[in-house]
Amino acid sequence: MSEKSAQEPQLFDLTLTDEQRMTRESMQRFAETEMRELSRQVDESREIPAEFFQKANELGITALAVPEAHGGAGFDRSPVSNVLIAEDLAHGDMALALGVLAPLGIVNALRDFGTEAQQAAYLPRFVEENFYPAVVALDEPRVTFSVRELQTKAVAQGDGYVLNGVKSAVPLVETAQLFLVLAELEGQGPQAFLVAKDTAGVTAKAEPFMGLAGLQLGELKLEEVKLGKDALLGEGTGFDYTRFLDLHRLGACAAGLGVAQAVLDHTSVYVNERVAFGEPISHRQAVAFMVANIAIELESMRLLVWRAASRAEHGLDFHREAHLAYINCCERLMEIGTNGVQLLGGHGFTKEYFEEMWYRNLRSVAAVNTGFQL
Amino acid sequence: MSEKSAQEPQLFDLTLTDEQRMTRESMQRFAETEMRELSRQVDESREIPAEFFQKANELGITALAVPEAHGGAGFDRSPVSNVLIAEDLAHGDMALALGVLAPLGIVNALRDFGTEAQQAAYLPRFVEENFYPAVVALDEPRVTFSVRELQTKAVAQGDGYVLNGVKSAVPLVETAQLFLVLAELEGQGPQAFLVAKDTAGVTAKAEPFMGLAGLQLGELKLEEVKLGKDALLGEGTGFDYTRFLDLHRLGACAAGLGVAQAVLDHTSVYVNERVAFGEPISHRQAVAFMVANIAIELESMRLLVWRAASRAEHGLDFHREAHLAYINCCERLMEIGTNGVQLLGGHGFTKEYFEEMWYRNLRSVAAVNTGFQL
Amino acid sequence: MIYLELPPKVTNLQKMAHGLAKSMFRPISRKYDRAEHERPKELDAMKNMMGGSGGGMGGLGGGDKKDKSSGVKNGGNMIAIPAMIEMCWGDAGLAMAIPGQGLGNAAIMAAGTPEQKEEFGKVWAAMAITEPGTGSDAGNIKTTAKKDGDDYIINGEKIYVTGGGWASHVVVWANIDPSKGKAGIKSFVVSKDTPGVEVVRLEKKLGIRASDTAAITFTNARVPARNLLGSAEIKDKKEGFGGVMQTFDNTRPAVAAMSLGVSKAALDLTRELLAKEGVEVDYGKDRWDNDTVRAELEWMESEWEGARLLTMKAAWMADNGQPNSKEASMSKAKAGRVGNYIVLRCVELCQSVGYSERELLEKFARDQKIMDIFEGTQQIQQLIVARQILGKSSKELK
Amino acid sequence: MIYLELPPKVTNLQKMAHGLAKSMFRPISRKYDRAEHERPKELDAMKNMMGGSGGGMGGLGGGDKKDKSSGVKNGGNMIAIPAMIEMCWGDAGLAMAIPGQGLGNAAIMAAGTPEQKEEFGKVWAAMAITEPGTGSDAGNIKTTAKKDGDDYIINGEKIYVTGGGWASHVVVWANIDPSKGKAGIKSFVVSKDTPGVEVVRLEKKLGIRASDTAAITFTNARVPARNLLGSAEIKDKKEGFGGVMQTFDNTRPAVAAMSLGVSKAALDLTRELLAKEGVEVDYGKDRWDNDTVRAELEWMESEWEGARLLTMKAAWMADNGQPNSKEASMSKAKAGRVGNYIVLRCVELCQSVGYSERELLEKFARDQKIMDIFEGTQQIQQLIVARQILGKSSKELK
Repeated sequence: MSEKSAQEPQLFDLTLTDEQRMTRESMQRFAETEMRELSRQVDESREIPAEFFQKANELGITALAVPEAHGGAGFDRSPVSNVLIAEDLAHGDMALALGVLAPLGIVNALRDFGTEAQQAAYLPRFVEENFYPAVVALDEPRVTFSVRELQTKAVAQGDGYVLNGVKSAVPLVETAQLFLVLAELEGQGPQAFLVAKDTAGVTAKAEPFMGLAGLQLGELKLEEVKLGKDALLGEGTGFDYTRFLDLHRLGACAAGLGVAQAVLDHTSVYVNERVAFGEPISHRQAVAFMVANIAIELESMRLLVWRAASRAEHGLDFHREAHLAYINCCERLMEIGTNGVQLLGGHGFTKEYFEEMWYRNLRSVAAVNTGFQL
Repeated sequence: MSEKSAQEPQLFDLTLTDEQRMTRESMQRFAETEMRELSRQVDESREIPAEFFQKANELGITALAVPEAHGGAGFDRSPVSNVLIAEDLAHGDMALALGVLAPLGIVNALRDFGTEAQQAAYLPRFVEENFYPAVVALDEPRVTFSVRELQTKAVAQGDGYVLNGVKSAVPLVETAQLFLVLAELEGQGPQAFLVAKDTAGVTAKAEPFMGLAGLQLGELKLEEVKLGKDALLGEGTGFDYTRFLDLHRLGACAAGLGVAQAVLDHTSVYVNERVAFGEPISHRQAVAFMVANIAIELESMRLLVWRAASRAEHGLDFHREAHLAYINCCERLMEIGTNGVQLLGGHGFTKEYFEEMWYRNLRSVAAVNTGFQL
Repeated sequence: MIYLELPPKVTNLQKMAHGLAKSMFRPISRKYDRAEHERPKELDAMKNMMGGSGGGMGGLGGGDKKDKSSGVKNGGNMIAIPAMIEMCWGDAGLAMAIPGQGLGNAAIMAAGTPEQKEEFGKVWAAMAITEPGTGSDAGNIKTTAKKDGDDYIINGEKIYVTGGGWASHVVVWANIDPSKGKAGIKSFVVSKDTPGVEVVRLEKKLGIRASDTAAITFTNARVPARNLLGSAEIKDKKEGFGGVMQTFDNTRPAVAAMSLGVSKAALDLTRELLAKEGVEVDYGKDRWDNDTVRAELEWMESEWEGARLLTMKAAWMADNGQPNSKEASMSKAKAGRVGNYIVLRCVELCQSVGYSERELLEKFARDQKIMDIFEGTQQIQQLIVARQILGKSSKELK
Repeated sequence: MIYLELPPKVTNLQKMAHGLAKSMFRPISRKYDRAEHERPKELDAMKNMMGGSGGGMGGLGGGDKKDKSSGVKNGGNMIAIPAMIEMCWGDAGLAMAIPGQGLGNAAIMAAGTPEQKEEFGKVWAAMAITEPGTGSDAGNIKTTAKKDGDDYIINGEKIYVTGGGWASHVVVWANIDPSKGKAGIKSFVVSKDTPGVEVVRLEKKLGIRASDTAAITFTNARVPARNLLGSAEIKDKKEGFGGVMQTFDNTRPAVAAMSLGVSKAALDLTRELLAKEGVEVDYGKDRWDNDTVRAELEWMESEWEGARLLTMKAAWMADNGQPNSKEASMSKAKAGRVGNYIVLRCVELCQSVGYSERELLEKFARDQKIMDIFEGTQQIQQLIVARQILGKSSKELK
């Protein structure tokens, strides 16, 4: 995918590029000042101030990714840089971060799989001054749901397609202008359809979830939704569902890493400050080792995610690596989330600190597919 | 199964009967004096002194279980008491304990499932002065082996059966006089066959395993083994494979509990005696909590096993309880085995102490079916 | 004789409690999860229904059912555990919000004199131990009770008082002689009407939102000396503090039961939802011969049963007069962590359905977490167990 | 730029090491597992083959391959890790028994002066740290080295000296001034021919039986002062002892690599055996949509890859001159526990085949366990990581 796909043999390297370093700084600043406190407010009210996404839009994350031909800055497709951005924003708040990044995911999907006409039709919307909410609709409301057995069905009809089905846990469901709906296309396996919010037969309804309040998850109903043939991403060629899923899930993993880092950062300060039995509780091995293990597992996951993303960036096969990173994040991120609360004891259970919210947000990685295309 | 099967409502109770208390004392004494040290010798030489099983035979464990009509003491069928005996003997050594108890397992199988003729034919052998080695042959040498899909096949032929197949990890394989071979009987599912050592087509060969040296595990080959119709345990009625498996595996679990108790007993002394950084290592939470968790998981498993056994003893359905106990023991007993070595550090890795042997022996519970019918 | 089934007397009460939890708690479960700090008035009807025996804390410490021949008892503690499991199966927050069923009631029943039980037996008493500066370190509390004539004057601040907002009384831990260290810590029954007692805050919480958690200040709050539970004598360090700590031996299995109740609710609902879509557990396959969902359900059930049996053992020991401090902590450690594992896994297994508020799974995953924390965290329980096994003091094994 | 693949130079050496391990170790693996304490003479041929660079410890600390534009290095440490993984994939005991590839060699390369590297570069040096009274407490050793003219006189007893029986030399930790505490601890290269040096015992062990583990006594053993590695000056407590401790930053990732090697061997063999019976992993299904065996194999692979990447990171930092003490301990903690999980699970998955000596699975499960213990146990690694993250001294966080 990358234009820099390696001719000369590369070395194993963990150094950020100068550009990545600079981006991290501004993302971290934004996360710290604009997201962390807002996250608590949104978590309670489930109302996101209109200006937030607008402000986030000014970071230019999405516009930078749109090719120059379509009005963007035409930055190289860099899954690794996107991982870093997700980590940094989610350190502020995971829900808002995934909201901010959802349109980038759609831009990336269009770049990777869209026809030229589709790119021309959609990409310019993402460089406008206003935040253009566009999201992926993947999950379905069944306890036996499998990403490999979608029950949302698309049928070819006339010169287009008809979609039927119910999608669940769809981000920004009531505000999104554009949905990329994953559906089983008769005889052709899972495909992605570009569905405008106001298409007949489409109804969206937000509903409360355990966490990710800032992402305004909800249900998207598709009843006899008639689409043109250009609604099919790639129009029958180029769409690679496995690649799509891998990059989508890695996006959620990356955001999860940011939250886990926030847990580590805060708990390691907290246990040094908190005194019990005459000493900081960090002087107790059970406490200190829990912190150490958060650090160990977090770094292990991070390297798994970075590796998968860097393979994608360099045009190498990365399905195995993405899968291994994903299953690790599904398990270990939640472990970190629950240990974060545990380290604070009763204080972790109240809304005095963020650990209780991180606990709820981190449960999302394994439960729902609310990531974005890296 | 029990004659005391409750008429009046019983109370939840964890009190041993007087008889159980007395038996425990003598088992514990025997385990301590006759088994613990021998286990190391046998582990290295793989030779069991002939007099050991003879001495163990004098405990009368098997003879007590044989009905009076067949020359035994006719004790009530008590899976709970058998659990306690297995725990106590395995505290001395798991391998030798399972060797000692294998014939009791066959006696119990005959009592539960055998015809009167089979009981009359076989049970008297178990009350003789000499130890009568009789064992179950269940496992098969495949990595996809399933107890529910046996590839050892029995076919009805003439007035009897022909057996073909290979059994693995069979206890006392070269010395056993009698094998209870589990085989798939065409059209009738898994059945148990009484096969004498010297039957034509039967070959036995001991081989080395990771642990359980005192059990002399090995392979039993059955090539066109012709058996009379009375070789089929229960002769077509009464054999309950699920019950058989449950009681057989609970036997191994019970022995595993004894080993885990030995780990707890020794490590909790060791960590108090071992000094590092100026204090007993038991003053470190990481060490002390590991000991605490061994105690917690051990007691949890013990109660699961006791409950399943007591349900069996009282004639209640116990398959669910046995299954839950077994899967817990498969996982947690090994956890205790590896933590036992860990607590001793480098000393745990050498043969200076028993922890390295317990590590090897405890791996058996989940890997092979070398238990006995409680 | 070893027998680990519950007698009909207990299972009948258990069924009753289950029915009550299902019919009275479940229908309002989500309502009060959302309406945090609103008192669930629907529970007023339960005050009398429960009496002192049923699902709440009142039954702890007592005991009557006794086998004539063996002398074995299946009494108040053993009844309270399954009842508590069932109530918390219904809704843990609501179970803790039943008028008259506070942790303070358990303390009164456990440590009170006959006169005190008579006087305070029917009040609704919360328990106030923790202070802003203490967490698990209950021996380090700063609240004082100064003798003044026939009264004590109490000063201090308490947090995390479960039911502290709505209860009529609070059992307060306070030191009557700080110079003696933790040996001076005693507990007092204090009416909330006492001048100087003020509820300053109700916490916003991750879960059990139907139960209020209060911060309460005591400013020269005057209580009669007869409200001191147990003896005012300051014994040697260990024994003295041990007195107030001993209620934990009864309440820890009860909190283990809460964790068991919530996680059982999660497991039951997960199984129900999966069964509707054709996935059912039948204990018919070995772990490595199974699919992941069924194997995981069986594994969780196995862990859950182990934790339940540990809890029943601790209760049985209490009923039969055996010291059970180690076993109480073992049960809470195991039930706390197993519970947390189950509730979180069930959300994951049920995917977007589990994560959504459509079902109660996500709520169970929020409610349960506190049960691995309050009445002594997982780590504190392990510490207690380790000290007992290793024969270590709190100075040696810190 | 973030890129986590190994360059061809490393993968080529890795392939070589794999081939060597397969052709030279595997055929004699079981033989020397059974013939404990018999020296594997077949390995004599490897002494020269390996040089100072390949799979052993000699390559640690060096580094040459450098990217011209970025200045990034993939050097000796990064080569040593995959090579060590492959050698231990073959047989961990044999890998430790290669003449000239002892842990003492790594210490000489890491801490020696150019003259010392010249003099001792080609010897076979074991490492002698632990004493009967110490375990993880390396600062507490009692062995002394007393200055006597141009020599030191060494007295003490060392245990768990890997390769101590067959090596020609031992690097011995001894205190040159016990009054200064652990700051006085220095390491000395001691020839086994020195009068007063005696191998008193070879241990019988759970695993890595092909490698000898010796107990060695030093009775007035006289060594030239120039055999002291590094400086004889006693610096302030922390830094002085830190000097001898610093080799751990290089050897811990190497021991992590050992664990990775053995557990990879177990995983590969399990997959191979399962594939023969039709069970293959294809990363095609989500965990809860899979069967237990495939899901477990993928999970173990995931954990293994995470541990490997942590180890490569620690090595990369060493090659690029970054302090990596925390990362070294992180890699060993993770690789140690993941390794132990994998080797034990693989025996279980393969049932009677796994438990039998027919296959090497049971051997892997015995060999690996020491890797979560030596060069600092799992618990010691967590302690080091925690101290660094929390900024705690060894007095505060004990």
